[in-house]
Parts: sequence; C-alpha cells; structure tokens
Amino acid sequence: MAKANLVDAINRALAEEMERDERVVLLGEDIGRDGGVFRVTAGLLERFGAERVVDTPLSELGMVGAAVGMALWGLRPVVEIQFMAFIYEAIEQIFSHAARIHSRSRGRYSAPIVVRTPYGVGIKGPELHSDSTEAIFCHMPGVKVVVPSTPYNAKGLLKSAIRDEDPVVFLEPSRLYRTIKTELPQEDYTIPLGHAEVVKEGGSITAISWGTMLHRTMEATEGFDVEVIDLQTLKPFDEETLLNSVKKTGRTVVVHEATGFCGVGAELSAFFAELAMLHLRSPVMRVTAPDGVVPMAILEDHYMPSVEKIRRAFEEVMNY
Amino acid sequence: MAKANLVDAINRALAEEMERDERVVLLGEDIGRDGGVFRVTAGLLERFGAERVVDTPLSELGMVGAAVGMALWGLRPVVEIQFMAFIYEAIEQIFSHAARIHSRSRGRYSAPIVVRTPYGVGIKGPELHSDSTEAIFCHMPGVKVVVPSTPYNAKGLLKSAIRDEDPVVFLEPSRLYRTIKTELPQEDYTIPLGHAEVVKEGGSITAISWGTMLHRTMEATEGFDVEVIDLQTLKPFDEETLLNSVKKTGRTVVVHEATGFCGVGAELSAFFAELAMLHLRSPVMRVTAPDGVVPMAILEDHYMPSVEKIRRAFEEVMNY
Amino acid sequence: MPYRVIDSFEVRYLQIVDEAGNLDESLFDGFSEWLVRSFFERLVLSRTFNSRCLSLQREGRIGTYPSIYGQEASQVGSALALDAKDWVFPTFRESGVLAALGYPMELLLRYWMGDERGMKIPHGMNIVPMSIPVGTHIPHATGCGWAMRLEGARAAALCYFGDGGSSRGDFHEGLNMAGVFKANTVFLCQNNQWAISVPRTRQTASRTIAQKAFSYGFEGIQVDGNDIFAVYRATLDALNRAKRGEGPTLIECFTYRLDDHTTADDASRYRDPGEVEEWKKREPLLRLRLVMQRMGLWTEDYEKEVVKHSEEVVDSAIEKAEAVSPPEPSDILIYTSHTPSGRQRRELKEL
Amino acid sequence: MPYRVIDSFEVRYLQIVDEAGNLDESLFDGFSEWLVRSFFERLVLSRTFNSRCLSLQREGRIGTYPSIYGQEASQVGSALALDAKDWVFPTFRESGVLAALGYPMELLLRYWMGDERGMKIPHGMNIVPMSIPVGTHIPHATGCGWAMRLEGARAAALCYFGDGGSSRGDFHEGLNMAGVFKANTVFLCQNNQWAISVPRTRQTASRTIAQKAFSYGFEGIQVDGNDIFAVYRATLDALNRAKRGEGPTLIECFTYRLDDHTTADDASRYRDPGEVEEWKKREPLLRLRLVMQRMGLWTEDYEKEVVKHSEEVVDSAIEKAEAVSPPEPSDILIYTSHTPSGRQRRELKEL
Ligand SMILES: Cc1ncc(C[n+]2csc(CCOP(=O)(O)OP(=O)(O)O)c2C)c(N)n1
Ligand SMILES: Cc1ncc(C[n+]2csc(CCOP(=O)(O)OP(=O)(O)O)c2C)c(N)n1
Ligand SMILES: [Mg+2]
Ligand SMILES: [Mg+2]
Repeated sequence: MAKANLVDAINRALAEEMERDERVVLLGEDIGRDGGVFRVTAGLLERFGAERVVDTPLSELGMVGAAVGMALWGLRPVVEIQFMAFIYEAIEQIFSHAARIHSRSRGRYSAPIVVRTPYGVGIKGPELHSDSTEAIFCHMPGVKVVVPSTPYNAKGLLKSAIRDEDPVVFLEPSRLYRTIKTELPQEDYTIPLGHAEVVKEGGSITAISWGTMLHRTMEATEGFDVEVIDLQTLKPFDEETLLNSVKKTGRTVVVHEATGFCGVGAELSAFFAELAMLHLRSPVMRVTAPDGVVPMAILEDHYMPSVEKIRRAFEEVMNY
Repeated sequence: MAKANLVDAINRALAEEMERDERVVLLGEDIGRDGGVFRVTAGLLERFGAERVVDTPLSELGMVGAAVGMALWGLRPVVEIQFMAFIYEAIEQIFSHAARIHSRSRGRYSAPIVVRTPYGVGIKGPELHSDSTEAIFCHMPGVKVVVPSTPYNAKGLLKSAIRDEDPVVFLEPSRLYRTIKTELPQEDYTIPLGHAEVVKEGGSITAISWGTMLHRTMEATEGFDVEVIDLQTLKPFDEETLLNSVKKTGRTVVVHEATGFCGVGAELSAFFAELAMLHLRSPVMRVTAPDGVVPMAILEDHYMPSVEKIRRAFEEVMNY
Repeated sequence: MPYRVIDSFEVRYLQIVDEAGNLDESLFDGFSEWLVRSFFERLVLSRTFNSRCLSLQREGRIGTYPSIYGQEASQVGSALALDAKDWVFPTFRESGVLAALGYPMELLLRYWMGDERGMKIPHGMNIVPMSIPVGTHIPHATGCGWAMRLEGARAAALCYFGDGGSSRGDFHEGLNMAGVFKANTVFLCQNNQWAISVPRTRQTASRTIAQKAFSYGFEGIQVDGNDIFAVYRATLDALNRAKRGEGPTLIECFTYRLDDHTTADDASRYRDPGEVEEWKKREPLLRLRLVMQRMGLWTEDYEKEVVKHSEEVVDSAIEKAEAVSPPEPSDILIYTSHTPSGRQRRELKEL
Repeated sequence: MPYRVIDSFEVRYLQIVDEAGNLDESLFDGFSEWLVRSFFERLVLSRTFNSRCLSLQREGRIGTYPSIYGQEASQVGSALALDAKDWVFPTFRESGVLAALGYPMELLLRYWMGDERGMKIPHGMNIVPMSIPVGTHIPHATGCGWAMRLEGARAAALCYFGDGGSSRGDFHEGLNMAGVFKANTVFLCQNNQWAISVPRTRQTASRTIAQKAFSYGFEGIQVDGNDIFAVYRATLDALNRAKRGEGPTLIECFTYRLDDHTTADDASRYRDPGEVEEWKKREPLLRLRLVMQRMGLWTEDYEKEVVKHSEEVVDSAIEKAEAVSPPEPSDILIYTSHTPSGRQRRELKEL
C-alpha cells in the first residue's frame, strides 16, 4: 500500500466522493486552476470540470450561503475556506441557516454541506492564518465539527462528512498537510463521525487530543503510561470511548492548540466532572494556548503547547 | 431613591456617559427617532442630536466595522445590535479587528467599542430573537463579555464598559428589560469589569449565574443553603470571588441559559477542576439549555432551565 | 470634462396601470380574464388573511406579526408569475406570497403562533422557511438558482427581500455571485420605503435600489409595486430570462408599508401620518378594481363574494390551526441533527 | 421600449499620460518639478524595497511576501496626494504606499519577518496596520472618515483594497454607510486584474469596479493605474472633495500584478505569460521616465543616483531590522488586553 500525505488523502477523498456522487460540488477561492493554495484540490478541475470545481469570487459569506442554497436544491457542496479566520464572515450562514434549517423546517430541508478549512499555528503564515477556533462551532447546536490528524483518518472522516446529512465544519491541520505520511488504502473506507480512536493504549493517564496536537501529545508520552485518544469528531464526541478510558486511568489531560478559555478542553473537563467524577484521581488538566491573540511567525512556537508543557501536565496529574 | 427598570438604567448609563464624554456616540438600527425596538435609547436623539445618536442602515457588519474605524480616530462608539443573533454577521469585525488591533499594533491603537445587544429566551419573539451565545465571544482573546442582571448593576457595568479601553460585548437580558426594578442612584457609580457579586451568602452550595438565569437561580435556593454569585463579567471572570466561595461550600452549580456544550459553564467547571479540585465535594454541575436549536415561542419555556431543574442540581450536589 | 466616458447605464421603470386606473394599452396584453380574476381573488385572500392576523395578534392568539397591507400587489403579482418547479425564498413579510401560492394557511398561522411545524413546507411546494435575519437568505437563492443552471433545470429561484435587506453584505455577495455564475435567480426587492423606522433615503444614498444591479453585471428595473400588472409582467419576464439561461435580474417593487412594521411597533413615533394617507390613495386594490370594472369583470356582488369566501377560508384555517395540539418539547432535540448524540439522548430524558 | 428611463449613469475614465508617454496637455498642470521628481524617487524606492524583499524571502530572511511590481504608480501616486492629517488604511500589498509615506522600512521588514512590532505605527503617522482578511478594513475607513466629518476635521481617510476585496460584504456595507453619512473617505481599488488565480472577469460580472459606486450614491471613476499623474490627480481631487464635505469617491486604479500573488504562489499555474509580457510594456516607470525626459528632469545619471540612494536606504533598513532582538513571548499576552486578567497573569509565568 502506498503512503500518502494529508493533502493527497483529502484530495483523494474529494475525488472519490465526486466520482461516487454526482451531487458533490466544490466551491472555493483558487481551488480550480490553481488547485488550491495548499494544492488540496489539484487536478480536480481537470477531472470533474469547471461546473463541479468552482473558483468563486472572494466571498466567504457568499460561498457558504450559496452552498446552503445548493444543498436545499439537492446538491452536496463542499466549500473550501482558505484559512480558518476567513470563515468568520460566513458564521451567520453557518449558525443561523445551515445549522438550523433542518430544525426550522421540522425535517423538510437539510443543509448537508461541508466547510473545509485549514486551521492552526505552525506554517509561519501571515497574521490571521493560524486561528484555531473550533470551540465556537462546537457550541452551535446543529453543527458537527471534525478534525483529522493523519492522512488515513482524514480520508475516512471527510468521506463521512460529505455523506452526512448535517452541516460539518472540517478542520485540516495546516501544519500536517505535508509533514506526515501514512498508508492510504485505495478502497472506499469511511470512519464514522462521532467515533474517537484510541491511538495508544495505556493505564495511568488518558490524553485526549486531535489534529496537530495529537502528534505532540504522542511525543510527550515517553516515560508515562498514557492512553492517547484521537478525538477526531469534536462535536458530537465519542463519550463512550472517553469514559471507558478514564475509568481505567483515572487521570485526564486534554491537549489542544486553541486558547483554553471556553475551548473544547473546557467541555471535556466539565463532561468528565459530570459523568466520571468518582473515577478521577486528579483534576482534568488542560494544555492549551494562552489567552492571547495568535502571534505572527516569530512567536508562534511560544503560543503552541510544547511537548514539555504536555509532559509537565502528565507529571502534575501523576503526582496529584 | 427612585426605582427603575433595566431599560431606564441602560438609558441613563448611556445618557450620563454621553454627557461626561463627548467622544461617546451611539450607532444602531432604529435607535434614534424610534428610540430603539426596546426603547432603550428613547429620548437620546432629542438630547444629543442625530450626529451622536445615529440610525444606521441595516448593516450589522458595517456598524461594528465603522465603530472600529471611529474608535481608531478617537471616538468611543456604542453599537446596538437589535437581537443577539444579528451580531453574527459582525463577528469577523469583532474577532479579527476589534479584538486584535491593540495587539496587532503593539499598543499603538485600541478599539474601545461597546457592542450592546439583548440576548436570551423569554420574550416570545420570532425565530433568532432568543440566542445566547456569549461563550463564543468569551473564547476570543481580546474581547470582554459582560452581562448585567439588574438595573443597578446594568448601569454601573455599562459605564465601566464604555470607559474600558478594550472592546466589550454587553449582553442585556431581554426578558428582564421591564420585569424587574431596583433602586437606581443618581450618582455616577461604576461597577468594575471583572468583578463578581455575591448576591446571597450561603454555606453549602456555590451557585453561579448571570442575567436572566440569576433570578431563577435565586428562586431555586429556597430550602438550600446556597451562596449565589452573579458573575457579571464572564470574561475575564472574577476568579478570587469564585474560589473563595467554593473553598467554603465545596459544591458548585453553574446555571446559564445558553446550551451547555462548550458554554461558559464548561469553562467554569474546568476552572474549578484545575484550581479548586481538592475543595470540591461533588462534581461541578451545569444547568443549561439542551443541545438543540433555540425553539420558537411555544417551546421556549422548555428550552430555558427551569427552577425545578436548578433545584434538582442542588439536590444532586448535596446528595453526592 | 477631462474624463472619458467608457460606459453608461440607464435605470428603467415599469408601470402598466397608474393610480387612476389608466392603463398603457401597448403593455396591457397577456392578461387573461382568468389571470386578472386570480389577481383579485388572491389579493383579497391575502389581505383578508393579513387583517385577521392583526386581530388574532391583538387577541393574543398569535405572536408578533408583520403586516403586508399595501404590498399585496408586489406579493401576489410576483407569486402568480411562478411555475410549480420554481423555488421561493421569502422573508417574514411574505404572507401575501404564501397565500397566493396556496400555502396552507393553518400552517402559516401555526408559525405565527410560535410553532416550527408551521414551516414544515408541504412536499411539492418549493418554498423555503421565511428568513428572519434580514437579507441572509439572498445567497441561498443564488445557490439554488445556480444549481438549477448547473443541472439544466427549466426553473428559477425567486428571492424576496426589503429595502433594508439591500444594505447587507449578503445582498452584495449573493447578487455578485449570481452575476458571475449566471444563476437562474430573480431578486425581488419590495422597497416599501421603510425598514422599521429607517426611511429609504437613509438606507442608501443611491436613488433607486434597481440600479444596484449594475454592480453585478445584470439588469435592474424599478417597477410600480402597487401595480399588480407591472409586477406580474416584470417578474414573469425575469423568471423566463433566468430559465433561458440569460442570468439574474433585480426587480425593485416601489411600494409602501401602510401599517406599522409589526404589531410590536408604533410607526407614529417616527412616521408622518400624512405620508401614509398619500400612499393609501395608491394602494393596489383600488386600481385593480378600476381595471376590472373596465374589463367588465368587477361587480359589487363579485367582490362581496370573494371577500366572503376569503373570510371563510381564513376562518376555517384559524379553526384548524387552533385545534392542533402543541408540539412536543422533544422536538427541540429531535430535529436539531439527523441522529441524536449521546448528550442529546440524555437531554431528551430531561425535557 | 416599454420602460421609462428614470435615471442614467456614466462611467468615466482618466488617463493623463499614455503608455507611449503622450500626455494630455489640458490635464497636465499642477505637477511641479519637485512633485514629478518625488514621483520618480518614491517609485524607485518602493520598487527597490520590493525587489529586495523578494530576495530576502528567497534567502529565508523574511516570510511570505506580496510583491507590488507593476502597481507602484497606483500606490505612490495616491500616497503622495495625502496630507499629514489624513488616515491610511492599507492591505498587505501596500509596501509602495508605506514606502512613499516614509514609513520606517526597518519596521516594515520586521513585520514581514513575522514580528508584530513592525506594525507599531510611529506616532504622528496615521496609518493603520495592514489588513490581512481581504476587504475587512473597508468599514474602518468609513468609520474614520465619518468621525472626521462629525468632528469637522479637514482630513480624509484613504482606503486601499484590491479587485478581490470588492466582492466582500465589507465593501458593500462600508461604501453604503459612507454614502449615507457622507464620510470623508476615499476608496481606492487597485484592480490588478487578479485575486490570486481568479481573474477580474470572474470576480464580478460588472464591466468596471468604478461603476459599483453608483450603488452608493457617489462618484466612481476608473483611472489608468499605471499613470502616476492620473492616479495622483484623481486621488487628490477625491481627497479634497471629501475634505470639503462632499462625500466619498470610489477610484478604480486599472493596473496589473506583474509578479506572482505572493512568494508562496506560482502564477504560471493559472496565468498566461503572454498577458504578463503585454502588461510589462505598460509598467509605470517607463512612461514616467518619458515624461521626465521631455521635462528635462531625467538623465541616466540621475536615475543611477536615485537607484543607488534607494538601495542604500533599503540596505541600511535591512541591517537595522536584522539587528533587532526578537520580541518577548510575554508580548503575546501583554498586548492582548490593556490589563492582564488573573488567568493571563498565570499564563505569563508559563510562557
Ligand atoms: C440582520 C437583521 N438585523 C436586524 C433585524 C431586525 N429587523 C427586523 S425587520 C427590520 C427592518 C427590515 O427592513 P426591510 O428589509 O426594508 O424589510 P421590511 O420590514 O420593510 O419588509 C429589522 C431591522 C433583523 N431581523 N435581521
Ligand atoms: C477574507 C479573505 N479571504 C481569503 C484570503 C486569502 N487571500 C489573500 S489575498 C487574496 C486575493 C486578494 O485579491 P485582491 O483583493 O484583488 O488583492 P490583490 O492580492 O490582487 O492585491 C486571497 C484570496 C484573505 N486574505 N482574506
Ligand atoms: Mg422595507
Ligand atoms: Mg487583485
């Protein structure tokens, strides 16, 4: 089996879904002739034509809004937002429309759209190219939020996202696009949304992470008996897998790249408090970015949680 | 001392600040001749003129964006968004600009704007007139979030918000606009941002709430020995007051109107886990709306946390 | 003048029947007796529905309600230009459109009672739940009309919004993309001169809304929105052009909101009653009646009968709507996503 | 034609010096020798800065950088029309504006190295940090120009953006509000024909960007953006009108991006090299040189000297920029709010 990077994996997921289902169309800035600023859609215009791989005007609100309209008509649009911070203009379309149309119409309509966007620090991009605000999408009822961490799971998760009847925000860790490779089966496999993956078994600490940070978390485990869980779907997350692990380990560390305050780590902490309090031998610790504006390139390494910081959290929960 | 309702209190805070500081200007839809859809700005146009009390086009993004530009020039704009869900179009202006300009310019510029908006369920309004998504603003570094619960604190908090050098999202509980009255001193008092208020002392449970839910929480306390804290400023919150209370009671219930998943209650729960674990005798319980789209009038009472639900949480933490 | 002129544009206006009932004979064709009667009957029906809603609201039997009084020609005239395959994107102020299209009135009433089931659009009707955040549905109509074009459907999307809606970014991005992709979309702005208390002149400094189409490379026209013939003709032409693949059109229906913004509003706080009186003289039923008289289609008895029938229809809808049992609290969670999450399942038990 | 014409608009175009260096004598006044030399010297300076940045990026000494090559006339010509009291709202592609305004180049370089301190604008300069999210700063310029008008300041705000930026909701809401409130704002769109790989014709179906001003009730003009004289004149006129309280103007500078979008881009993937070659013949320095020759202001030696001086200025800025010690990690938190919260104080210890 050939190895592939994250860009290839996403590209193949898109191509296979477009092949499988004529209703899948791609909208985005520079995704056509240019093949996307990260080259994620390279070759798709040539293969599927300009009617299904559409270079749009510079119009994030318009793209997501049009995608909702296309979905109402029966298409299954996948929108690429060039960088996560540029999704903000389209938030109303996601929150007030995509997320609600199924409920508002009591099931008559849905908005099965996927909004893909690279997120996170680590590519030395300009300002506003490194945001990681998954939590705000998680907070909105009706939206699903997915973050792959490897080429393998990216392909399987994206396919599920495209087939899902609900709107999905699909966040691609930009730092991982070309830095890791995994085996990538040619078959049509999917990874169900709402399913977390135990990527390393362990007995003393449950470490939960996703995307880029999952790899840092793995790095940090040396010398600790850590069970590492790749959350994959942040909303709705896989409660069972989490609870089973915590019942075993009694200690939890959540690692994410976003700032901590009201981040997804807070939800995980509250969840464990409510549903697994008696199993907890130490507080759920969060390792996150600080409560500061995401810095530019020179300081970005200081913003991202470091391996040492994760190890300190492991030590802390072990010595509690 | 005369009693006043929330509408009057906010109106007076605005008037006093406009009197005190010429730089304060108000922007909003229907805030001038109409005096605001909730009549919060009634009389201000007549008093301060159309250049300082400005009826704008239907343009939430434009209003907040223009406010940022006015603030750069040296004014102190206060923007009214008619209902909280209509702020979503302006989120990029708040997140990518107002919240960051001080950091991006390393202190040269700031955006001392206030964005006021009614939030919450309970006025039997049409769809999208009842959102309560304070958590997403709390998540963004650089933004302050304030929610008054009484006419008295509304006046003091809004004055502080207007004088603050950072952007503030000021959320007014629409259900309380005319339903409660408190004494309202004529003097120029302020309540500092970042300060929580112990509104009822107690020894067994710390109940934390804000806005509309604070009153339900108070109602629910009968028969329990509850210390009720009005959080007032959600970001940054008053850590000291919270920790002091929990050290005394060992039990915490957070009550808010927003949906629970990734809500502010999650942050409070995580905060207590991290900083007060050893004092906790029971899990921090959250009483919140469910993870569903805010319903229309007929079902809205089922969506809001009820007094019984709060009491059940009190019982639960007591019996843990 | 040192500058060279490189392009020029004209803003056009269409009126077929004026306030006095005079009609432009050259334009007055294609209106069969059947169609003209339909205009009348649907107009009366929507007006009846509307005035009943205002009463129901006063009696506390429905919630806040936005009146369409004065705008019926814009609504009914445009709605009747639609085919069954076309899609409709209304705002909250489109009772007249829905009534004209035969939307079940008991559902519409349920909606205004505060029941989402009122927007569970019956199958076979391509109507999207009314948009509450102003202007935000405009890009949906673009996407829908674009999808129609991509799939070669002989259908179009008709999007309603107000003068206020034209100020929103959604309008701009939606119309711009529709222009670029030649979406099968017709954008119909009911310029009723007011956005709550904000007059049209303060909404935008452009003289017309119609001319905003020039920014997007397609046609914009202003139509007398109280002339049901002109509205019908302009809408039909635009829908047909869209269906032929000739791209979108922006239609500005120049009309007037004769009532308060909604039942929660008091327009006397900001609006000159004299202005309202002037516009009352131009309300759409007056001139429709005159034309029908001339065509020999109108008698007092006929009108009485139409009114009576409309009242019966509306009354029976009210009865039906009020007999419906309230929705289940669990609906809040059941419809949020297609399958409930673990958390939602726990929450379902508590509802 | 059944429709009545109720208004009409013309799109105007300004060029003072054409590609061949021919100038319109009637328009060529008010350009003192001093000013023309300034045009040349700032243009060369910004071009020098730009090409040095491209090299620095290749050497890994700065991060991703957006070239201004080809757009220098639009940038320098407009910048030189500004007064000290005016405010400037640039995007990421405005090195030429900043260079022309005397923005400390070592700061600009620090910024492109990835250091926020590079956008700590020196006091006395009314420049706002460049906007990265396209178009989002447009409403800020509206607000600033509006505040100027409210306070009776004889100043204006000049807002730069690209053809891509014109598609955003911010553009629409910003310009619409500026029109309504007659803000002292000039909106300057550098239509460089491309938004990364998206050509102008796909950005919007309107023939010009200039005509979009008609939507907002003010003037829009298209200017030859490679003619520094036309750009200067149009900008100065617009700024003066704004300062006189006559409201905003939209200027479309018709120009071309001769380089890749940024150093991270490869335009050969999507753009015909022949097109670039055609536009190279129209690049702004060529015709400025011809005019100066005719005025007796240009010699080879003069140009050599200007180039040499510019290189020295830029090189010394690079030296200074590279000598600066890196920012403190604590800056991340210190500048986020005016006073750190309890949480931030704890986090400061960990940074
Ligand atoms: C985005 C948004 N902002 C504000 C409101 C509150 N609001 C409801 S209707 C209205 C005025 C709408 O004016 P217009 O678009 O002209 O439509 P009309 O009411 O005249 O039919 C406003 C401000 C809203 N519903 N949505
Ligand atoms: C809101 C937003 N969307 C996408 C991007 C990514 N991006 C950066 S520049 C650019 C094209 C901008 O085109 P234009 O406005 O014409 O300016 P130019 O680059 O040609 O100067 C894009 C899509 C961005 N920075 N901001
Ligand atoms: Mg209106
Ligand atoms: Mg461009």
